[in-house]
Amino acid sequence: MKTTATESRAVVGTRFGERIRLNLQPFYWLMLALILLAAFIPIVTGSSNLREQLFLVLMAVILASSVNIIMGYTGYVSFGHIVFFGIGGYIAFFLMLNYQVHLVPAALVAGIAASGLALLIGIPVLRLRGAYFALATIGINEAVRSFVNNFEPFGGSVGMFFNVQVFEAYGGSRNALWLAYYGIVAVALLTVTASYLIKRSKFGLGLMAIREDQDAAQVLGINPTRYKVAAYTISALFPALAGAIFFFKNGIIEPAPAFNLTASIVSLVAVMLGGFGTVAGPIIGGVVYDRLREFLLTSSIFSSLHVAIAGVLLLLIVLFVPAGLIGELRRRIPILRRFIE
Amino acid sequence: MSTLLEIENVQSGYGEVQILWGVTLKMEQGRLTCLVGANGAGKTTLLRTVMGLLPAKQGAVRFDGQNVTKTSPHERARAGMAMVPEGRQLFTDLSVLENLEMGATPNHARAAMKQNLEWTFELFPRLKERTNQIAGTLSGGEQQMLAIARGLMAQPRVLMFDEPSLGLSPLFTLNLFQIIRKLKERGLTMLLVEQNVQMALAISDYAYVMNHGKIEIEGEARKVRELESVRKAYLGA
Amino acid sequence: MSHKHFRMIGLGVLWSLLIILVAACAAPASAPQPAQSGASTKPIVIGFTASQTGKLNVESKKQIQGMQLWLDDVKKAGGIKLADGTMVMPDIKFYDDESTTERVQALYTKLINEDNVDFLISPYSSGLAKAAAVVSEQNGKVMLTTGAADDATMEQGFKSTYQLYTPASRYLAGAVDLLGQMDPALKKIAIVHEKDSFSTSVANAANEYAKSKGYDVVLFEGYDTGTTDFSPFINKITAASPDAIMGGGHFQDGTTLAKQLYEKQVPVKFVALLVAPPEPKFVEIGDAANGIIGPSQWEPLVKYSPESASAANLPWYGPTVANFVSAYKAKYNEDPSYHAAGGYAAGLLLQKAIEDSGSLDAAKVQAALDKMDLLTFYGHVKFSTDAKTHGKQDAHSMVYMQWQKGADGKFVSQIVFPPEAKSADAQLRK
Amino acid sequence: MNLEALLASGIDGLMLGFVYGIAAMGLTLIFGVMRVINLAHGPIIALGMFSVYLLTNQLGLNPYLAIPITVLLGLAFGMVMYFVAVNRVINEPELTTLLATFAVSLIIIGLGTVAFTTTPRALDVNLGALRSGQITVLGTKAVAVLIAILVAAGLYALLYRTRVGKSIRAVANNRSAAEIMGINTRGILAFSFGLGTALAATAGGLIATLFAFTILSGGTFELKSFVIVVLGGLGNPTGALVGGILLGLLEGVFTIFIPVGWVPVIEYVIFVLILLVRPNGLFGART
Repeated sequence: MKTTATESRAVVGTRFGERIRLNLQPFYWLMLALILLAAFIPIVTGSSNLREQLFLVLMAVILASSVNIIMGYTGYVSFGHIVFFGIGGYIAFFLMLNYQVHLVPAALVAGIAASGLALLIGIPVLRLRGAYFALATIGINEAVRSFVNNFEPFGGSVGMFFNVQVFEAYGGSRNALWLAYYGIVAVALLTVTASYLIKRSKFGLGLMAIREDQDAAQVLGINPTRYKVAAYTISALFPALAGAIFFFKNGIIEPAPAFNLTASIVSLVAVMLGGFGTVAGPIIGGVVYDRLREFLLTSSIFSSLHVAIAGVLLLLIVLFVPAGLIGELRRRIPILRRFIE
Repeated sequence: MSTLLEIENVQSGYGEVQILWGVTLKMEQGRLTCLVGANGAGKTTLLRTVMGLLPAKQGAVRFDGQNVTKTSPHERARAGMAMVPEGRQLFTDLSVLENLEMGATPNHARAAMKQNLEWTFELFPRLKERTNQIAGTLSGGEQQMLAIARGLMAQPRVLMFDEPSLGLSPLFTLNLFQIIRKLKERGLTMLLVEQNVQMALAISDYAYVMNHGKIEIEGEARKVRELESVRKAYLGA
Repeated sequence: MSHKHFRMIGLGVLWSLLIILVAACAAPASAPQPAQSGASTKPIVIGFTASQTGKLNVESKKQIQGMQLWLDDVKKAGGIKLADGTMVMPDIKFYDDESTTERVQALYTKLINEDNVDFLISPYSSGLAKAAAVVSEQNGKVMLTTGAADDATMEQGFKSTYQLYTPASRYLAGAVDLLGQMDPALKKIAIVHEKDSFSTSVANAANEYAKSKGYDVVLFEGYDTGTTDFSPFINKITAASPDAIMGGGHFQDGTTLAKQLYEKQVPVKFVALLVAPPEPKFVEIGDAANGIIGPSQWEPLVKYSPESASAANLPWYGPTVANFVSAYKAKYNEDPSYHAAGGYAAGLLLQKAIEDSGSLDAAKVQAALDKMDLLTFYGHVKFSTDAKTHGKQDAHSMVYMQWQKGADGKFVSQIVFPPEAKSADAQLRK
Repeated sequence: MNLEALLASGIDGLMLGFVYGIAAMGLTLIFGVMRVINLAHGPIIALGMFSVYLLTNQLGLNPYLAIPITVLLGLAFGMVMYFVAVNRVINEPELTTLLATFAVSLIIIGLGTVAFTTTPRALDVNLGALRSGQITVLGTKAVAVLIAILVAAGLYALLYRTRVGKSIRAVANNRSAAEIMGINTRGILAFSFGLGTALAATAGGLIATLFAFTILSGGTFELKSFVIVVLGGLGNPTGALVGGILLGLLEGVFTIFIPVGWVPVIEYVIFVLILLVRPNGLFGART
């Protein structure tokens, strides 16, 4: 019975969004402004500490928002979405290390390659539904991880690393880290914009129709395969860009951290925390989860118990606020549905 | 004659969509009551609410003098309420015998399973031939028999049928009504929700006519059958 | 209880937890270090991240214990004395990095900028250390790496990063030498290793070294990190009929590999595995531990002493081996492993560099570290000053331990190589 | 190619496959009954390992006596976990139950790391071995296979011969019909969940008698269980046992043919291909 209730709510929400489409513009600009404002603080203050923290926050936002496109809008739980983060990281790193390609083109190539791969694997894999799809994405991530672990051009299990000299081309490692930060800010803005535009477009409506009832969507003239594959391809681009920047910044890439299944699950958690299928949800979820984790990690009170505490918090949220922070807000204060997408 | 099952001013629905708007209904011990009405009138919703599969937003369901409104379906089943649900809802992966065993879940039914099985097989000799067949592979008519047999295995004090003739061939439908009549002769209290209004009214003692989530007409089945409005709306005359 | 009640209680718990968290956030996140006020004491902070959770938790924990013992000793001595007479009172500050690289750079940035640490120690493991080095180098902080043995990491042009561990390339070289010394007739080696960064580097180096010494490497393969059952792989090893097996990876796979080699009665004369054998817990596998050799950065039975220092014409610094071992045992009630010794040594060498330079200035301490060439309980330490490999450990050598069954039937970890350090003769497996 | 090594590895793989199978049966049983993928599966396997380890080392029990106790502990743990973490969201979309069980796995791993650290433990169990050339059949492995067969047979008997087992199948098949038959479906769901975790814990206990382990060791077996469950068909316990044996056999045989580092690549590629080609498992039972 609960399911029906949520579904009907979601449908109501969509219809609602459709009706008042034009009033929603300010929300997007507000979101963008907030992200930019936050992003400017370290630039103005020059605090590298804040910069590093925001880097992680923005990365969490990117990963959550991109997985939300395939999971929240389309209803396909991609458990191994981190595979695109790793692939992006590896391809960019390979180009930067061996061909001295600059970060920006290297990241773009990596992003396109990851999207291309998503296109290729998406066609067969997106035929699967529900748990089968989720399991398949885990399998893909593990297959790629173990493959890279044996693939010598990518350094195999040893991975690849930069000589400090590499950063000299960017004006030293200090400038390189700033560049990485600008990069992640740009990718974050791009991701949020894409997430917003998709949600508001006819394409997004089609995706949500597929989420509610794939067969009915087909009857309405939507080609589910084309829609799903397109969503999957787009959602693969952003993690790949983030991966390229992240591993550039680290100066080292190894298979285990690049294809870390736990990181994949963390981005699902962020989506759930903020609100499944909304634009603002993954952003809020990413911010809250990342800050909470760091707080627990660095707090002396919780010291080594932080993993368990994160588990307890997550469980309470899943059990009692299953719609996520944004979802719950929208449910409780209907007027907000006008403003928060 | 005493009232066995009493539904009082029940309101219910799915999520935010309300379907029943205050339904009151009584079933007397040992009698066959039927509930008829157009598609979407709320008959199935009523049965689901009576059985507890849907919570009643308002009103009460009393069984044998006990208020069962807040109890779960399985508790109601154990108290002696049984239902042959719409679309049969068999355990399609289980064998015929296992389906019947599952029907006999309430304690009193479990104790009497052997005898009940015997007379059920007497009633449905076809099922006896197919004891170990997987239920999902039975024909439609056989599946309906199994659904009824499974309901009987609970040795219920009241048995509710939800559209039992749906999708059956005319021959099977006839057979079905004969079986219901036999059960009535055995003194089983039954509620029959049917689209085949003609036949339902013909074998029932008492009838309710439902429309738009409310009871519109009630009375002795014989009399209801004579009503002009009923004849027009449901009997095609 | 009705659902509603349950929900209320749940929400109550959730909100109160959140409120506690927010309140805790609002409170000063890190309690200020107790000021060691006094005219001539100056507090400094040494920062690092540690793998308190995640797969590297054991090794990392031992390392912290070692460091904590060093801290106790310094405090007992009243601090580190500078040239101008001020006493420097160190303290440590660390965060959990969960054994993953994700947060390492952010945490090191936080340590440097927010916690204002003066010196850095690396996280455990080479991958994490490399990511941390990018940040510490950028901020001109001196960082000592311990628990990070990779060669390549230290060949990336670092200026202020110093490696305490003998590099991975030399982990198994001694084992090859030892094999030759024990029985020159044994020529066939199977090198099997975990397919992770560290073990692969070690195995690659061992492979080259063994070949250069005229050995026949009959099998050279890496297994996946998640491998739990080696039985089929052992059949493959057996089929290659090696005389010796070298490799392994970390504790868990090493332990299982040793156990299964024993169970399958693989007829090899010599088994040397990374990381696992020197851990005291290794002996839980019982008879399977017998004769297993492990390269170790340090062992309680090492024979470094002020005398051996003067014999080698090196300065000696810090506690003796016996003092360290007994102090560690007194504090933690267990034998120190090499990770613990590495932790203590990291503090000790930093202390020495501060004393030598007489200053807390990064550049001066760096210069002192560049010049450092001494013997401690941990062994000989000298850092490369070559531009390409700056900071890489040049002098420290591995010792090789072997589990041997004593007369009382109990297992003892003996040092069997190099000859000048050995506490017992190495034994071939039967 | 060394035929003897191949045969020996085939036997080794086969024996391990039984243990894999038991672990996967737990995962697939829970999925089959309530469509929940239990992400705490791995940590529960690890808890099974520690249960046997602690009962053996702290209370001095024989490890094989510790296994039945572990079964009961696993059952109790699963039922509690069901009511605490799953019951409330059982009708929510898949993702919700995934996250609920993931939260439980964080809690187990978090507390487990604090309590046990990640120091590997090993049980020193030695039951001798049968040997013939390169072929070795360890006593401990043979016993593990035997227990695995007993557990599988027990599960089969439970599901097909007892009323509660039939009720589990009925609930899996049609939950609301089961409820109106008078079956306490919540109770049955909780029991099935407990049964699934008991199987996982048992597998963990058996693994503890064979290999060294830490609180994190369950992760590998969780991933393998996913592969096996897909091989055997999601929700099909018998298929899981066969899938487990198959996977063990594949691992054993492939190890001889190709560099051992490539074995997981092959494994996961097969996994994805089977999902694509035969999503209902190799034996293509039911949907």
